[in-house]
Amino acid sequence: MRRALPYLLSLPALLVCIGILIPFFTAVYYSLLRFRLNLPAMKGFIWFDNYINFLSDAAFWNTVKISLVYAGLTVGVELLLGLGIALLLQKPTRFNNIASILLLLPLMTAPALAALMWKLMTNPNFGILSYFVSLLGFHDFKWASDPSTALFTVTLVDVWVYTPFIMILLLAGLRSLPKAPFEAAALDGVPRSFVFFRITLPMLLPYIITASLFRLLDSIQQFDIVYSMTQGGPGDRLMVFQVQSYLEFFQYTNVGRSAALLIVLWAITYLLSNIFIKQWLKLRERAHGGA
Amino acid sequence: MDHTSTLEQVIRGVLITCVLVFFLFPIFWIVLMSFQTNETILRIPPSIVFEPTLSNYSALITGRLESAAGNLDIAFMKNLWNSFFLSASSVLIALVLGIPAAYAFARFRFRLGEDIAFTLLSFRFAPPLLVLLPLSLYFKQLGLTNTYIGLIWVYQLICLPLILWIVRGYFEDISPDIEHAYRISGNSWLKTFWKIAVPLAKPGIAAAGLLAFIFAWNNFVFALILASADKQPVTVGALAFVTASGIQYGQIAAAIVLSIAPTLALALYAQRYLVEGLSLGAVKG
Amino acid sequence: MPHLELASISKSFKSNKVLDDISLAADAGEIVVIFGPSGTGKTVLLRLIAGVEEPTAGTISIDDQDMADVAPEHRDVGMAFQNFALFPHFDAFENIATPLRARAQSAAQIKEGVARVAKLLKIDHVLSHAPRQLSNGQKQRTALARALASSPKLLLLDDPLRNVDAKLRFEMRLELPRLLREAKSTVLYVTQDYKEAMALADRIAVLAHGKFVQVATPEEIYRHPATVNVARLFGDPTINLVETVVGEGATIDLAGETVEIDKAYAGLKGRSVTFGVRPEAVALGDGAGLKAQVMAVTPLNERTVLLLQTKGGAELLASLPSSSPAIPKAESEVTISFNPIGSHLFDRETGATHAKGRA
Amino acid sequence: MYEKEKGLFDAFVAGKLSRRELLAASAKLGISAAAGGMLLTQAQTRAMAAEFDWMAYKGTKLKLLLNKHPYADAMIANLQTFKDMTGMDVTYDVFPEDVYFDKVTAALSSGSSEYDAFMTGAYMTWTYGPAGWIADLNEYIKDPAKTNPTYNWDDVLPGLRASTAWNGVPGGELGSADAKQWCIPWGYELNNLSYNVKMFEKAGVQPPKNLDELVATAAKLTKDLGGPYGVGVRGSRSWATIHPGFLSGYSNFGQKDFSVADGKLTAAMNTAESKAFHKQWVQMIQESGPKNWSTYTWYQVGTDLGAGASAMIFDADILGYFMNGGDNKEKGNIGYAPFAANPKATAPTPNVWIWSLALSNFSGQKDAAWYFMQWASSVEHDLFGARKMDFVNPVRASVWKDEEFRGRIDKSYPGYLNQHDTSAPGAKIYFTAQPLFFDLTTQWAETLQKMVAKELPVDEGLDKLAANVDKQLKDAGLG
Repeated sequence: MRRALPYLLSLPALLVCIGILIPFFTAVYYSLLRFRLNLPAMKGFIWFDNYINFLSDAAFWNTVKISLVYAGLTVGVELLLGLGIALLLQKPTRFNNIASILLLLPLMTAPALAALMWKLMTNPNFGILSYFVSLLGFHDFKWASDPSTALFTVTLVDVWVYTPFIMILLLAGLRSLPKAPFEAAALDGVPRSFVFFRITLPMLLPYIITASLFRLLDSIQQFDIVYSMTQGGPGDRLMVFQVQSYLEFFQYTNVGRSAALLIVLWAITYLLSNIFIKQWLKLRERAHGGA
Repeated sequence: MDHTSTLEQVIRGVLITCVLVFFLFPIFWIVLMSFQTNETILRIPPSIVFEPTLSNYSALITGRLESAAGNLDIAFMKNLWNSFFLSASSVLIALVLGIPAAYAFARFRFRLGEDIAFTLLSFRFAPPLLVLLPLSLYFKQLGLTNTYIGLIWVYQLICLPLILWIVRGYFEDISPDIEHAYRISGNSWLKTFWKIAVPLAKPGIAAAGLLAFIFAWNNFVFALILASADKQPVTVGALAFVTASGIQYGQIAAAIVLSIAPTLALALYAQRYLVEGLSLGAVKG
Repeated sequence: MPHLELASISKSFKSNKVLDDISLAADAGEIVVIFGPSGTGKTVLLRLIAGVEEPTAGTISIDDQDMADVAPEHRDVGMAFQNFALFPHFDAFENIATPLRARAQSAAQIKEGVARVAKLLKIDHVLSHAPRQLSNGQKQRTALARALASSPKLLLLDDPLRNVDAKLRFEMRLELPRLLREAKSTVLYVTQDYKEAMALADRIAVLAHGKFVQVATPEEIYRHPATVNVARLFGDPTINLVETVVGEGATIDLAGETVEIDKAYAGLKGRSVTFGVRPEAVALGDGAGLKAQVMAVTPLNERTVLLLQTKGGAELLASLPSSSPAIPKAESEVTISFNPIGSHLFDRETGATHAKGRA
Repeated sequence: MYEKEKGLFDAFVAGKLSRRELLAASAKLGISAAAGGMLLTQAQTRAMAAEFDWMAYKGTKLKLLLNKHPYADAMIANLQTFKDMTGMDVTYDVFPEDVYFDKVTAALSSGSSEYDAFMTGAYMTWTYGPAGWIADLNEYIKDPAKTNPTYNWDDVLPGLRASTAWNGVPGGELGSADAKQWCIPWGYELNNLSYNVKMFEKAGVQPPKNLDELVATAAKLTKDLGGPYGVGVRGSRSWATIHPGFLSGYSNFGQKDFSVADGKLTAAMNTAESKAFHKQWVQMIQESGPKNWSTYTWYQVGTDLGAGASAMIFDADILGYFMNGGDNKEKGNIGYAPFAANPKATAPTPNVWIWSLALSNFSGQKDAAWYFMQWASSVEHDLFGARKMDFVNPVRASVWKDEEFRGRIDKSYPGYLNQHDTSAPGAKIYFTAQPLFFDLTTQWAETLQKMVAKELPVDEGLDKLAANVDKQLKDAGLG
């Protein structure tokens, strides 16, 4: 009974998820097919040809690159910003508590709708942000429209929407850190930078990893914001995985290729999250193993 | 730390102001938009001087939009209810399933434990697009097509991993001795879990539940593909104002404001627990 | 019939063996102190007895009943944790009341029971406080009160004085024996403070490297330590230890001078040993014999400690009652001899004490 | 009702009298215009009931999948008529346009039998048809047992009938003899100029007649108006950027997307004429298009015109129509002009978008669903929508002749009828029907974006695009 307990506790959650994910294996099967809904005659099993074709496909590598750059950029900026804000709001005063909840508002705005609003705000004619920017002398700032600023604009929206997610997790983490080491350090007159890098940051690391893991999983699979803002353009500047595979599926009905793309995405995500989780487990062993 | 200098306080104040402006200005702007007609929203250059109107809200709430192009039926309030019902039930079920599992992963080292935990997390990055279409076939056989139960089940893909991983971290931060002390005092495992572990992880549970609720609320692809119009959430509903005869920005803004309201209320409510958790310094000795 | 019996208990975490085949029996009402330096598995042992961990091998019996399948809540054990482990979301009253509530007592009984232990431990004025509002001393007393509240037959106290300040520790060391006697429970008390062990124990079990090195009364342990390590762990100032070889007729070489020791060791000629002598067994005189110079005199309350140096350069500590009329001054020269009662020879290889055989 | 009057209206409904004749005749009989309207509605029902058993599927429940669109609104407003006439029950799911086609693909690809009929565009049937999701409607239209005698299929504009019929052969001509009728045209839009009359007056320009003039006029407007830009066209990375103004102008120069020989397709967008056209088009956007052009879809193009941010658009005529009403700032200021990009062309050749009705192959009650479809695309409903609702552009020739409709449009949308009537004969789908339609047009739009952003010269870009397209055609076994 004692040994069975952990299994009994985790089994329902596992079963519920696996139940939904049986179709995932259907998807894996699809990825091994030449399968376009509107060319039924050419449907056939082709082993790994869909994947092999990717290797020589410049568009595919562009997608890999853009997805990784996008994920790295957004998660990086959001992490720094989120940590900074969490530190600013660390003291549990009334103002800080209210501010932290208000800062969650962007997260509560559905990304698809947020993108629509940002599109309006960056519209060169009616957009308030375009107006502000023009007051600063940038009359020709084209936001998501220009290849050189598209990534910046979409990152801006992503940062706006998702930084609060990291902020709230890190804030919770910061506030639950034990007080003793900080009091001791304050008494000993240890410099604040030292306290931050040697005490705060290491103790916060598990929270940082959890937060960035979830952001990374979402960000590398970004769809809503990119699709609503630029549909992967201008050109192929923002052609991330989900947008490409969405187009492959819903517009081109190329199920085989779409599935293969998503499986590659899944594999990349799996790999990345594995690295993160290894780190996370190591930290946990260090934190709890000593006791 | 009382010896923060005035300069530091000024810098902090400036930084917090910048942060608030960046994150809240768009929201402020959306709120302003929700009290305007399309005509005033689409002014060149934009301006904050306008004659406020409640027409956007009344259209959403009464479900009728009178426009030159005729009357439009709006199912927005129904969408709002769907969102609320789907998100709340999904989070509730995810909590019921996720908290015990999170506890198991945090407290017990068991064979395959980490593998199961990772598998559960990996559901988070299973490509929803691709899973959903075959899923609709299975749902048909199971009789779950176009049912709330089916949707709530699929929503577990969003809620469960999040709750599992965040709450797990909190459980791990609670000293096991506190639970041991309670058991040794003569209480069963179940009672200890319920009276000690769960209350102590409350801030984590509140945070995870809130985030899961928000993510469930923001989702639209699940319901779009698996259910008919009467079960669509507010995210799909708000897109109804993107019409061939123009985007009704005022109504979308009002829809966003209305759709944020319940989540905000929940967040303010959950804040109590988040704050309560802050005083648990003793737990994490 | 012993109240608590541990038979061949082993406990490993992965490949790390923390407890290695240990056995112990404790009679009802007996106070057994588990003593040992940190990291030797004392806490683990208590957890095994409480049932929150399972032994890798061996059996634990309470009242002759095998505890293997008995859940912690059914073992009728009270336990106080080193880090207190108070329930942060309950106030002090509820913390203490927990074991009473679990035993389905009436509200009145609970109130009375809490009041009783609270009064005993002098925390009756802070019962409505949350743990975070309590001082460390109050937390410690609350934790103790919680363990005592239900008058369990077996009390497990895990170094309860570790995390409190020196003054409180001193007070509690005086109070605890009375409290524990009153509780009439069998007590397993873990500490790494030998004075605490000496003050409280009916018997001390010295744990080192996962094994009991010696289980005996405090006096026995002090007088007849089983190993050089046990000798070193008990006593303040610590025992003087000199590595040497036994010479002709119960003598040893002490930094070039031959010194007589207990005749009982006469049979050990030629053995490599560690000679140990308690500072209080170093007798000072002014006649003939081994001369030493007094290097420093440190009065420590009731006793005064002297640092002595022989001509050959060996340094020894001696401890005299402060009330002694003849405390030498620094720089003065004295003659020293070793009281057989406080002198021991330990095998240099194994560390084990050489028995004092007949000459 | 008097038999004489009934006879008069029945004759009109049967198409024997023109509107003018009817009005004259009713006036003689002393029937007021309002009462005439009521009589007409009754006549509709009666006419359709004649010689056809509308009640054949009484009690059947139909479910429709609809896009949130004025056409759907017009149908819903009139739906009671159908229910009364047939005794069927009709329910519907309306989804926002942004997600509508995803929902359709999701429903059909999973073989869902939930929906009996649904709205679609003609391009989409090039996927749905070969995938086997929709029924060939010729089997219904041509079967007198299934279709009521007054349905008058030939009344539907011939270009539209052809554009929605395809034999399923990649590159096969639309409307060929062996074509299957994949959907029924319901409402359509063709692409011409809609412009802000006041701005044109202010800048002192006339609606341009060809591409050279368009580029020059747009530049002049941008320069002179000091704020609004000259011409709005779509630019997002999507097939939707190619199909409106762009393809209409392109086709006017006789250019094709593909050339078809021996059943094989080859890219045809890198001819010298095509390159010249692309250069002008790109120049036009760079000089006088919207700054955020590459994010521009239907909505932005329309919004700018309606809010006075642009002086004209080369896009769907009904987009200009919508912007002349509602709560748009520039309502009442919008004018319409036909546009032939090629100075040598005799008439405009607008590409069209046709909102149509398709019959799901997974429906368990196709015959009943066809009843709904023929009613919804009937003269009577088309008339109702065109007169009372924004069911424009109607697809039936007879409706375009309706005086009440013409009167309403001419009054509120001056120039609209002219642009339509001038362009209608040349209005059809100018794309080559083939299964890679969405892939290749999206790439075309992507290439355009790179050209406008000056990342890629036009000539090189088109050659690359053509090479890329040819490769994909080959891979799919089409080239």
